Amino acid sequence: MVERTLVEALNLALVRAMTEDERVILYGQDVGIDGGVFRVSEGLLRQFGAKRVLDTPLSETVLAGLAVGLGAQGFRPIVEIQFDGFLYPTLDQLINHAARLRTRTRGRLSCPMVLRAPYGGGIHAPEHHSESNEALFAHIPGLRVVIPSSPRQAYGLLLAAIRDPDPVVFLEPKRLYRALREEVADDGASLPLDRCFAVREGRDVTLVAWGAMMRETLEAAEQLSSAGVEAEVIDVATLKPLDADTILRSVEKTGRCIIVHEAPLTGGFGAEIAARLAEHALTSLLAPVVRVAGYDTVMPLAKLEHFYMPSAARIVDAASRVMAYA
Amino acid sequence: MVERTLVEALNLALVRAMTEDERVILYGQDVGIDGGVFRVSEGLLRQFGAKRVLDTPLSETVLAGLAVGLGAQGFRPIVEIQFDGFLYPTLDQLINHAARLRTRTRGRLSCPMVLRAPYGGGIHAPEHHSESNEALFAHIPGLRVVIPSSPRQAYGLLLAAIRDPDPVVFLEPKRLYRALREEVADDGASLPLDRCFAVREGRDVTLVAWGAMMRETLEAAEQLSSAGVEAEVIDVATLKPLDADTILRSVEKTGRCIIVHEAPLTGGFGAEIAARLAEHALTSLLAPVVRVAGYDTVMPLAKLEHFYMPSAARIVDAASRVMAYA
Amino acid sequence: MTTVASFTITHSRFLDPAGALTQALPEFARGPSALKRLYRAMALTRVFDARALALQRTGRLGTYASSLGQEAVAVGLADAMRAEDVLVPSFREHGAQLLRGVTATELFLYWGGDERGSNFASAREDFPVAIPVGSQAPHAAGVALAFMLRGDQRVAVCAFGDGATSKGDVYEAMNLAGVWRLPVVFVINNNQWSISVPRSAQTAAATLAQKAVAAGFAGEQVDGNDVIAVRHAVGSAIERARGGEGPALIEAITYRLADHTTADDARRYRDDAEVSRHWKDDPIARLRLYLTREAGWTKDDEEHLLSECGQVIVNAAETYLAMAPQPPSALFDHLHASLPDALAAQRDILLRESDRHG
Amino acid sequence: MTTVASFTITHSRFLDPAGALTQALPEFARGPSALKRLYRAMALTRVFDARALALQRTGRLGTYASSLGQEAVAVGLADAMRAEDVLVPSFREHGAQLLRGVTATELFLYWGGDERGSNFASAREDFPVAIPVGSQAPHAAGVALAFMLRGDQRVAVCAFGDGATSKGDVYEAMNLAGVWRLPVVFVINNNQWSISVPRSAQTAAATLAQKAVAAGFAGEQVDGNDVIAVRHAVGSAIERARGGEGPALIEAITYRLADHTTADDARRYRDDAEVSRHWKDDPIARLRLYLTREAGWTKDDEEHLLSECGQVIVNAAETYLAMAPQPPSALFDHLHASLPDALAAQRDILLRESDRHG
Ligand SMILES: Cc1ncc(C[n+]2csc(CCOP(=O)(O)OP(=O)(O)O)c2C)c(N)n1
Ligand SMILES: Cc1ncc(C[n+]2csc(CCOP(=O)(O)OP(=O)(O)O)c2C)c(N)n1
Ligand SMILES: [Mg+2]
Ligand SMILES: [Mg+2]
Repeated sequence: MVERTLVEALNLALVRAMTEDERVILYGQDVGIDGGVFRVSEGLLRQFGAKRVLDTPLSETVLAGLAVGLGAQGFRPIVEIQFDGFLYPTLDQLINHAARLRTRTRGRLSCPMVLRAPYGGGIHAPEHHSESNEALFAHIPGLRVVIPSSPRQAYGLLLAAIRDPDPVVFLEPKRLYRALREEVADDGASLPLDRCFAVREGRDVTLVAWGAMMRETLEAAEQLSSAGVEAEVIDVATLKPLDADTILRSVEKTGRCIIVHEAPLTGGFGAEIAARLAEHALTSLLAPVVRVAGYDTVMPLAKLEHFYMPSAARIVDAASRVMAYA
Repeated sequence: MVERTLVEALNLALVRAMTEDERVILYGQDVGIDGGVFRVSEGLLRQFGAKRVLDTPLSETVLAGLAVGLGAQGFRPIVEIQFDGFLYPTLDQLINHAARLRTRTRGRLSCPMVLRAPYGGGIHAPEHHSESNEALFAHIPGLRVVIPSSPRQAYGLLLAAIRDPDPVVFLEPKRLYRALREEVADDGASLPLDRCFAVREGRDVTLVAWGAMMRETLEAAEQLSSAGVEAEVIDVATLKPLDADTILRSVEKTGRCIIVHEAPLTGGFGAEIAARLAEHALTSLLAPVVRVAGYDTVMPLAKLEHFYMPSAARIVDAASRVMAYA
Repeated sequence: MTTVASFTITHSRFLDPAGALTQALPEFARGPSALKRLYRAMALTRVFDARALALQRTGRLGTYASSLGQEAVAVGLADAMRAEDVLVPSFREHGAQLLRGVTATELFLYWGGDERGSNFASAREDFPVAIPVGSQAPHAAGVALAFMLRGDQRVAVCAFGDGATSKGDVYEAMNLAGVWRLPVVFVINNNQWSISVPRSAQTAAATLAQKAVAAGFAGEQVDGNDVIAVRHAVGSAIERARGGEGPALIEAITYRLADHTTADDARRYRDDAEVSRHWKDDPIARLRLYLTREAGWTKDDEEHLLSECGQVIVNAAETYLAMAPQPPSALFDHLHASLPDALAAQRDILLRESDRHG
Repeated sequence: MTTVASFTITHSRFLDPAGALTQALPEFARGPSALKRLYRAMALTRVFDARALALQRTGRLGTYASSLGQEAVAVGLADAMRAEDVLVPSFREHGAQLLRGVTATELFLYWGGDERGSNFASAREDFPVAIPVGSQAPHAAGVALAFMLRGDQRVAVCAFGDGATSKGDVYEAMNLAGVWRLPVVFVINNNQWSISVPRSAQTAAATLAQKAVAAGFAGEQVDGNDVIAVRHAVGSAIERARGGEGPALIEAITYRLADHTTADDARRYRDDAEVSRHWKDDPIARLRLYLTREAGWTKDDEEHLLSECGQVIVNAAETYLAMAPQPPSALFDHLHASLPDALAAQRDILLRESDRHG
């Protein structure tokens, strides 16, 4: 089997989805001849033509709103927003329309869109290109939020998102776009949209993360293992709806939980997970829950970025503190 | 002293702030001759003239962006967005500019704006007029989020928000606009922007809420009291930055905590508070934290609205369960 | 200095306020049947409006936006559409919705706060009311793009108010429609007020029709109190769009005779005298004068029509009032195509609560 | 059908690509000093650009957006401003920023990923670069509103690209500026590309200048490779705005000779031949031809200028490279005017972490 990067896996899923379902179209800025600024849609214009792959004007609001009209007409639009920091103009259409079209028409019309965007920091990108804003989307009723962390996941989850009959926000950790390769079978198999992935078993502490932070988290788990602490690692991946059960089951076993995310701490999605533990795992918890997260600051420009990003060392520290807790 | 409604208290604070500081101006749709659709700015146009009170075109994006330019020039703009459901087009300017202007220019420019909007459900309003979206704002670094729950609080907190040198989102629980009166001294005294209000003392369980939900929460506390359960009630009021200490201190005492909000459960601001408890109050907690919140659904239209809104009965139930926990 | 582009905006009408023809009638309006159809549709709209206000005043409807005086815009644009076209309305096109086959019962349901009102039994592809002003324009572009991509000979028709023309959404949608030559017709229902903000405070543009210049397609003004002019201009634009000639913008100039909504008191910001002045432009009276003079429309015809419309609306109101509310589970029923497992527990809480306290 | 409004868009230039005058020079450009000032500013910009690219290629600067070939737009608009006016730029007006007194060191800092680059020592009221396309237009309207409310005789000048004209923010800002007659001049740096999207795919509007028609004020086109034309048109618009005549829109037509940014490879989407063709429009060569012919500009002058500019930029780069980075506490230093208590604990964690692992 071929080893692929996350970008290649996304591309593969797009080709597969567009081949199997004529209703799937892709649009956004520079997704056509340029193949997207990260090349996720490389070759798609040539393969599927200008009626399936559309370069758009520079208008994020209408890109989101267009999907509501297309969705109502039975299309399955995939919208690419070029960077995380340019997602905000889509929120009005997402919240007021896309996520509630089915509800407000009692099922008569619906909006099976996938809104994709590269997301997160750590690549020394320009201002407004390194934002972690998943929590905003995860609070919107009627919307699914998905963040893959590996090429295989990216393939299976993107296929699932496209096939889902309702709107999905699909955030792609750009730091991982080309950071790793793994075998990805182009078998058309989707992954479930409401199950966390248990990616490492362990009895001592549960580490919960998603997206690019899976790297630091798994690295931390390795380091902890060398120190005799066996961490169970859960990749949330499908943030909304949240599969709290998988996390709760793990914490029932380990009694300890560290939640890791790149977004600012306050009101980040880690809060939701910690809240579920406070609600449903109190008797299992042997130590306080700890969130290792970005600070409640503006994402700094490149030169100070590394001070902002949660590190494996911070996760290890947190885990050590939690293990030492008595 | 005169008894005033929340609307009147806000009006009083606006008059006071505009009188004491020439840099304060107010603008929005229908804030002029109409006095705002809820009459919060009644009389201001007459008193301060068309250079201080400006009716605007129907353009929420530019209303938010305008404040960035005005703020950089030393004005203290107060922006009224007519309803909660029309706040979303302001998010881009709030996140990408207003909340980070000071950071990105190392203090050279700043944006002392107050963005006001009527907020929340329960008045049988039309579609998109009953939204509780405070969590979106509370996740934005550099932004303060304030939600008053009484006329006196509204007066003191609005003054504080206007005087604060940085951007504040000020959400006004419209269900309370005229629902109660209390004495409000027009003494120009502001209230602190980073302290929760302990509004009722009790030893058994801590109830945490804000905005219009304070009514149900206090009602629940009364009912619990009749049943012999003494609830401590904390009104968060200034959600961001969060005064977690006041909440933690209370829970250290009571060992039990119910968090109440109208917004959908998942990713609501209650999650942040529950997370703080899971992190910092584990040893004090005698029972699981419970959130009594809106469902993860679209806010229903008027006819089913009452099914969505958290009720005093739900809070009492939760408290009773928590008290019975062993 | 050379001139590189130039544009003109025209204004057209067929019937003046006295019901006199100002130019030869367009094709569709020759013979009385079309005009009587338009007249009936406007009359029905006005009866619907009156009933809605009455229901609201007696607490049986929520906040309601009357279309009094603006019936010609809604009716004219809807009459110009084919059944297979798609209407993407704002919240003041009751007349268009009724003509498209949305029932008065459905409209009452919606304005009464019941989602079932947007689950139209007919006009299944039409969009529901859009409350966030201008937010529907991108949807219309999306519908039109769907038509274009599929090669359908269909057109999306999008209506919004003068205030909406200040929204970036509307501009972005028009610009996109222009550059992709989408089969969509935008109709501005310029009732000269946006709650308390007059048209003159909304934009410095001399006409709203010229908003299309920025998007690179044609815009024109019509007398929005002349249903013939609206029907003609929108109809021509629709057929051009259907023929692949791209989008158009029609500004229909009318007047909001009523308060903005039942929650508004327009006397706070505009003179009664202004309103009275505009009553003489009433689109219904105007067409009645014409029909009376030219098509033998009699008092009897009028009474018969009004009582027929009254009956339709009364029946619709009764059906509406008799409907049992949705069950509480309706909150979850259409959130997703099928309810995710993770939400089942919340739904259970709701059902338990509503059993106990509901 | 009556005509109710009409509009024309004009295009103007003074210097053709061969450096020949096409009409009499405007007032400001008579005598060589102004033209030499403009020439120097363009040359400096190009030297800055080249150095920035070199720094980027060697890993000492982040992603960088070159303004190669577009110097006349930035320089012309900034030269037309008074010191007390306020510039609200996009991210490709390095030439304007330099002329306004922002130092090359500050620009390097910004593009090198250091917030201190936006804390200009001069031009303290100018806005920093705006990365979210078009998002700066509302700021310019706000600055202009501040001027108007205070009665200042000052003007805000806002620059953005052809792509930005598709954004609702830009439209809303222009519409507001129009209806309030704000003292703001919008300048479109139409370099004919928005990354890989050509101008023709951005809008059906025949000119971008006509975007102003929708906002109710004047728009005009100028040859954006003719710094005299840019300076003249923007200058006239600024003085009209200063005089209370309201906003204006100037479309300056130029060409992006470089890749979109250092992260882009324009060969994927446009022909080298197209780029080569546009080199003959080079604004710097054009003015040099004129100066050589009409103002005795010599090879020596040229060499002297280039070495002087080179020195300025080399020094600036050295200062930039020698600067110690900000301490980690910088993350919190300017978040609020004073750090809220609730954030002190987070700041402590940061400082501890950076001590240990930094
Ligand atoms: C985005 C948005 N902002 C504000 C409102 C509140 N509001 C409802 S209708 C209205 C005025 C709309 O004016 P116009 O577009 O002229 O339509 P009309 O009401 O006159 O039919 C306003 C401000 C809204 N519904 N949506
Ligand atoms: C709102 C927004 N969307 C997307 C981007 C990504 N992006 C950066 S520059 C650019 C093209 C801008 O084109 P134009 O306005 O013509 O300016 P130019 O780059 O040509 O100077 C895009 C799409 C962005 N910065 N902001
Ligand atoms: Mg109107
Ligand atoms: Mg460009």
